[in-house]
Amino acid sequence: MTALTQSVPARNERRYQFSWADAGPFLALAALLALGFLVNPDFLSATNLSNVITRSAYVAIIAVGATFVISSGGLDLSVGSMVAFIAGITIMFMNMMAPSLGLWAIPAGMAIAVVTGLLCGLANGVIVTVGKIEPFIATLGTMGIFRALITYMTNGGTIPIDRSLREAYRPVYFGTLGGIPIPILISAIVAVLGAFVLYKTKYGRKCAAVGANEDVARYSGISVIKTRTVAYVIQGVCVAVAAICYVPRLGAATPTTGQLWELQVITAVVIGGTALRGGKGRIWGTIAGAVILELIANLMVLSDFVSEYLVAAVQGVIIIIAMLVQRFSK
Amino acid sequence: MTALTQSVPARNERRYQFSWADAGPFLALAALLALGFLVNPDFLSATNLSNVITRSAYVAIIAVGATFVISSGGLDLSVGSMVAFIAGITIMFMNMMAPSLGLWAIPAGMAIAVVTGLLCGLANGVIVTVGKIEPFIATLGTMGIFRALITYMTNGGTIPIDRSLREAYRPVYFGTLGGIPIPILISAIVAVLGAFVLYKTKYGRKCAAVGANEDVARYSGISVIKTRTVAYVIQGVCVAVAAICYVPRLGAATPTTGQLWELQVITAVVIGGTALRGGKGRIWGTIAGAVILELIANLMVLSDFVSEYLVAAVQGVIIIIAMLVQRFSK
Amino acid sequence: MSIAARIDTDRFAAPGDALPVAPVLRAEGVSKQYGTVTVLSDVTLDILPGEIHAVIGENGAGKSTFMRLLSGYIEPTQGALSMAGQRVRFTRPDQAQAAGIALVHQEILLAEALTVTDNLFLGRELTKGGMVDDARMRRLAAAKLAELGCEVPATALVHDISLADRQMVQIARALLDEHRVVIFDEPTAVLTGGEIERLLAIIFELKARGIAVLYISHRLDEVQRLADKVTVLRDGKMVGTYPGHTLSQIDMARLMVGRELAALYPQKQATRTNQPMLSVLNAMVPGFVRDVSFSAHKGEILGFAGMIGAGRTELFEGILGLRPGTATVELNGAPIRIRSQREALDAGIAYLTEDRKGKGLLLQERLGPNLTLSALASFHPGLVVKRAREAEALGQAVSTYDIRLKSLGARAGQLSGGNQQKLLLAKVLLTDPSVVIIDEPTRGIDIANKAQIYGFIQDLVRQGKACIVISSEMQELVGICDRIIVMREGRISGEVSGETMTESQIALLATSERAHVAQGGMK
Amino acid sequence: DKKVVAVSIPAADHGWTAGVVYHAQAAAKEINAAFPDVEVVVKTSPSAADQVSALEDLSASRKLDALVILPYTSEELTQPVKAIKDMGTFITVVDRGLTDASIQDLYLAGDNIAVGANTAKFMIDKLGGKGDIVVLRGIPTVIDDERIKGFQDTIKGTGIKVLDIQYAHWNSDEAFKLMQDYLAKYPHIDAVWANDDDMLLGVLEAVKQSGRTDIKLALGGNGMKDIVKKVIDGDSVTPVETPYPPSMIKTAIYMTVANLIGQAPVRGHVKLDAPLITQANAKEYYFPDSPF
Ligand SMILES: Nc1ncnc2c1ncn2[C@@H]1O[C@H](COP(=O)(O)OP(=O)(O)OP(=O)(O)O)[C@@H](O)[C@H]1O
Ligand SMILES: Nc1ncnc2c1ncn2[C@@H]1O[C@H](COP(=O)(O)OP(=O)(O)OP(=O)(O)O)[C@@H](O)[C@H]1O
Ligand SMILES: [Mg+2]
Ligand SMILES: [Mg+2]
Repeated sequence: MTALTQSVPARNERRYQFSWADAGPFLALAALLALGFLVNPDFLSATNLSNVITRSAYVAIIAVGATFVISSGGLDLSVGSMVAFIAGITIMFMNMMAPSLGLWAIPAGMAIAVVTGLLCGLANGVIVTVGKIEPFIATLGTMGIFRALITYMTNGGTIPIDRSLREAYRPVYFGTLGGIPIPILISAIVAVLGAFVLYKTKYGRKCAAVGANEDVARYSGISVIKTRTVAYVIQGVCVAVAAICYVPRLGAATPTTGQLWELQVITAVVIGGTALRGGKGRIWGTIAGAVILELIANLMVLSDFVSEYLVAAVQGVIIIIAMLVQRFSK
Repeated sequence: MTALTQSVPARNERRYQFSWADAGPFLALAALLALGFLVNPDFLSATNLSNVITRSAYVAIIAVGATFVISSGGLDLSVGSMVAFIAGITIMFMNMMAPSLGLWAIPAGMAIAVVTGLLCGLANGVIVTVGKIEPFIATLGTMGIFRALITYMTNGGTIPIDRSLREAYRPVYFGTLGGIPIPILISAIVAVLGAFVLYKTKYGRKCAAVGANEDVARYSGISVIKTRTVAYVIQGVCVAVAAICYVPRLGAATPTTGQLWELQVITAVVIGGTALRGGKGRIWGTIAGAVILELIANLMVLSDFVSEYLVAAVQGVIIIIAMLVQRFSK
Repeated sequence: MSIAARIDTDRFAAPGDALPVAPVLRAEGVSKQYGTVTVLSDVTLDILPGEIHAVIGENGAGKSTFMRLLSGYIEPTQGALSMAGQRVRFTRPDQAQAAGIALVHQEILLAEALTVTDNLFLGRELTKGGMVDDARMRRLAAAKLAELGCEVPATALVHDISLADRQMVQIARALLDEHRVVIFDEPTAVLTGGEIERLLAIIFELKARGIAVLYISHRLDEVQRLADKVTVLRDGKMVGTYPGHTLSQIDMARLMVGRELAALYPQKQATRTNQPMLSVLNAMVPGFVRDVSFSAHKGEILGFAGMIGAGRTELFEGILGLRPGTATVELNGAPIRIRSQREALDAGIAYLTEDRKGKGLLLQERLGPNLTLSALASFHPGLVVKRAREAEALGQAVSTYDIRLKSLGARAGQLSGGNQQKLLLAKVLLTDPSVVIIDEPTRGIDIANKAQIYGFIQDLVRQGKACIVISSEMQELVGICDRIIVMREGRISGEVSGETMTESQIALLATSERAHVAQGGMK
Repeated sequence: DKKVVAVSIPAADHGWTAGVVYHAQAAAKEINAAFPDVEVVVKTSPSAADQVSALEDLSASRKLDALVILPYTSEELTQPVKAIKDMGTFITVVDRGLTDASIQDLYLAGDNIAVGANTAKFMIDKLGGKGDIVVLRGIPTVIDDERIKGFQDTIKGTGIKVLDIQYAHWNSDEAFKLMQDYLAKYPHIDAVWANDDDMLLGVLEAVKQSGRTDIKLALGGNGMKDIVKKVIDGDSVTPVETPYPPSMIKTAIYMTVANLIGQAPVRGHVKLDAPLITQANAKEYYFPDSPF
């Protein structure tokens, strides 16, 4: 009997093997940069690239959260209006506190932003998991709700941040640290944290398991409800961080803030290689996806090829081609 | 051992059993009608109801197509801008033909609309199936493309239909046949045809099979690519029919025509009981879903409870509640 | 190797003379490689009409791969198929089907969202005047299922029916059309006595009609009863083809593993105590189980026997919070509440599902994460997943449970059925439970591994755990259990131990009064 | 019996429409309080199709004595408004005229062409007849189209060259990004026209960030309070503003009600001018309490 149990030494795991599928988004990014340079050499100028990457920071930060939601088998269409709602709440709170707290109103407001984001995410999560409603519909509903709330709060207009806070808060978007724009740093931190949680922690495992096969997760003692709800909460916090970076950019929240960001976010996640049906998330691909989207928009303006009317068409075509290239480079 | 193999007569098939899940959307519809009557007795007036149902016709017609796409495991976000694009093409063609063909330009334009819809659907289908791109992203891309094309065609403005055709074409939206508004008749015909194809033909079976489990379908000799592509083509034709009804209503196509209809369409389908992950389509539920959405909007206008700014929030809440009621009535 | 070689030449030298009948299907020198891994190499086989040809081999020997190859699911990397002397090449399963080759899969391959009838006729719906003829298809489906002794309504959704019923649906699907070759890949793995008998009868019927049958099973008694010829595969290579009736089960086992085998069932150990560990009172699972009470003792192997649909799986899923149900549960005398699998695992009760593909393993995931999924909390204290520990545990599990794999980087779905089962066992035991409930522990496990698993189960009770084994193989229960509870129609119909613990007694308890109880109506 | 005045306007989807909603509701509140015999009902719609639906809903349930409408588009709303007129309702149209002018009992129009043209004239003057400029467009609709047309027709033949023109959807964010890209693309820009003040906010922020000094003018339009404030403060980059006051809806509602209760028979066309707001007259256009 003992002879039977002798196992053949299994081949060594090749842990750092190169995968074309994983490299796809980065290759697409490189191709786009090359194309950009051909179209307009200014494209690769430091200012332009830094502008573009800084701009992509919001979508990137939110998309890190979306990677959790999507890999756990969910979807969140409400993130765009959630940004607006959180930005509105934050500005109102900061303005209210400015007289008494002075500049301390800014960190206080940031804390409120995070708490609001957390609660919004929790609401989404609970409706989806406990309410057992298709994520698409549930978050389409909350999308309408958040959008309506910010419209209500602003009376359809604008909530500008108090003049006394504006200058102090500005650097969060416009400042640099060691030459790197702050939003880029923040999104890098969010991505590193996201990658750590998704790839290195037990929660990340649970998230992927729930997305891959709910039954297996349940039979393995993983709470599907808790895991997926936490993914939505992470999404909410990421949205809050994005809102915190967003507010100083234009210093105001309006009912149009964050419109259609949800589509950009989902596109970034999918271009990054995460499957919409769940089970596998790719944080770094997501970041590449967010940058790709912003680069395409930038390229449209910097090139003179297309009529202003057709910009959206060319963007659509480029995204489809990028996805095709990724598919068939496998 | 023979005693063991004696088979007990199979459990009686309860074929026409009442299913709460199937009845859900219709119950929600009834509840909404009752609520409407309480809020404003005019709500149930024949004129109002006929108006509302007529209006829901577009979404209903498109949603019949979407039921095919979704039950085959796909998704189509491009339908809203496809309506605009087809309406634009149709009007341009009719106007061009009006001098030579006279009123015959109208049926000729309708034929062009159907052909255009078919080709648009085919394009979506091929990108999704042959290109193997997530439907969400693929149709988001074509959504941008169609929207840009209509903007281009209108130069950012409006394409109105020729005056000489307007009166002759008007009845397609405003006319009645035996007291029933034409759009209601058309959507009923589309629904009956849709239900027939989905429930009574081999193609309908294939569609459900492909949506339920691609592998099983493939092993059963069903071409996943063909089946899903045909679903997108059906969707395109439905969009064309909706566009044909739409043109006489407003008499023009603009770059904002059909904006966000895709979300309404998907919501109608899901409220109707079709699961977004595919496998089972419910045409009649979809129709109920489309009417529900339009009723909610109508109710918002007829009631004076909510601030203008909060209309979207209340709609979101009602949709979520409707879904919850459906879930827990099971 | 040498033993097998000796057996080959000494006792079962192939006849070698010309075949009396032309083969209906012939595989010539077929091989299959995945990347650099060779799964099947140079297999040549003739399948004659009216012949039952069994293919046996250890887990991972390449049986399913060979069958998939014959029926168009995969293409060989080398070699070719011919039918009645004509070269054929299948790139899709429906082409093989059209040529008259049907495969009943080892895994269940059905669309869950569709009805039984829809699944039976998928891709070949009957039509009348352009419309699908649902009424007729339902009638035919019901008739076919009744013929197989399967009671599920033809209109039920596959999602709602049990694993065994799904298997019957799958068999019905294969038998619906007339075929020239029917391939069964472990059809009886999820079936119990009655269904198996019914199926064997049908296979003999096929044979009588001149249809060729390829039959794969780890149940060597079945092979012995059925097979005209037996082909043995080992590590993807042919060991040989032998006349069926001359081969004893011991011979078959020897040929499969290539060396001498110890006894299948281990000597029973007297580890049983009178100290109840898990007590269940008045368990109710709506629609499946009514008023079941029992207790499992420390150091005891408690069996649960019953016919298909007796509700054993549902009983334990209900107790463990995996489906709605109520029960009063005591662990070591202390009442506990279990509302989810997590609470059960925390309390030290582990359940190994019978549906390893659907509920047991993440097929797309690598082995390490699969192994530790249930034990995340205890195995990785703190926040972070310890990869090195995980790799180490995997290495250990692979050697302890003799999981055969080509690479540690493989995904769970790439393991053969039997090895998946062993991985699942390793996964569940990693939580270090005190009560282990194993549903169908040896479903799809070859004879050598079975013996090993029985050994593992004995190790468990020797460590003072209680072990509950649900099995549809009565012989296995009798072989290893200290006591067996028999269920029928959602209730306990009796208990056997010691002298009374015989297959016939269990069969009696599992089936008698069946009709009477059914009248009472569960649902 | 109460006289019913229905007000149908676009939903608040950016600053200017928000202003319209604000003023419409303010008017409704004031009138409902002041005249017990009159009921003003305000309904907003997010698209042309929804506006048609809203008209149907409003007229299906009760008889309307008057309708004040700011149509999404002229073409699409002409027939539906005519249907209401045929029921004997007094029709007031604001901002965008219907294609059949005979439907309108009262027409109160802003002048979008003038908004574009006046801005262009000021720019030509200020830049001395030549210079390189970039333009941001809004959402592809009639308003946007008319403004751009007014602007382009005016600069025709002068030395003003439009380097680039792109859509930014009347959205500050998109305008910010677009302006960043313009700045990256063109090393020298003399002036920017944003066609709407929401977008101008984004433009100014981008210019400020770039630290560039070549941009002599950055103009918007619509009379947003923040921008009017700049004019008051004598900002050198934004020294003027073109009003397109959302309060025109309020004026229209008051005129309609006055007509209804017989105080003054008001009919005909009123065209609001689009005079330049300069530091001299800016105070008249400054409403710090309005959301816009
Ligand atoms: N897609 C694949 N890629 C790589 N290896 C594979 C793949 N599919 C199967 N294998 C390997 O091929 C070998 C044979 O598998 P197969 O399923 O044919 O075994 P089997 O004889 O049917 O075993 P069992 O009795 O356990 O079902 C196994 O080692 C398995 O890991
Ligand atoms: N949704 C359902 N509706 C009606 N009957 C069902 C449904 N699901 C399962 N059943 C029936 O319930 C009974 C119990 O199921 P099951 O066969 O899993 O029990 P078991 O004793 O665990 O058998 P097994 O030997 O397969 O483990 C069976 O008769 C099955 O057909
Ligand atoms: Mg196998
Ligand atoms: Mg069972």
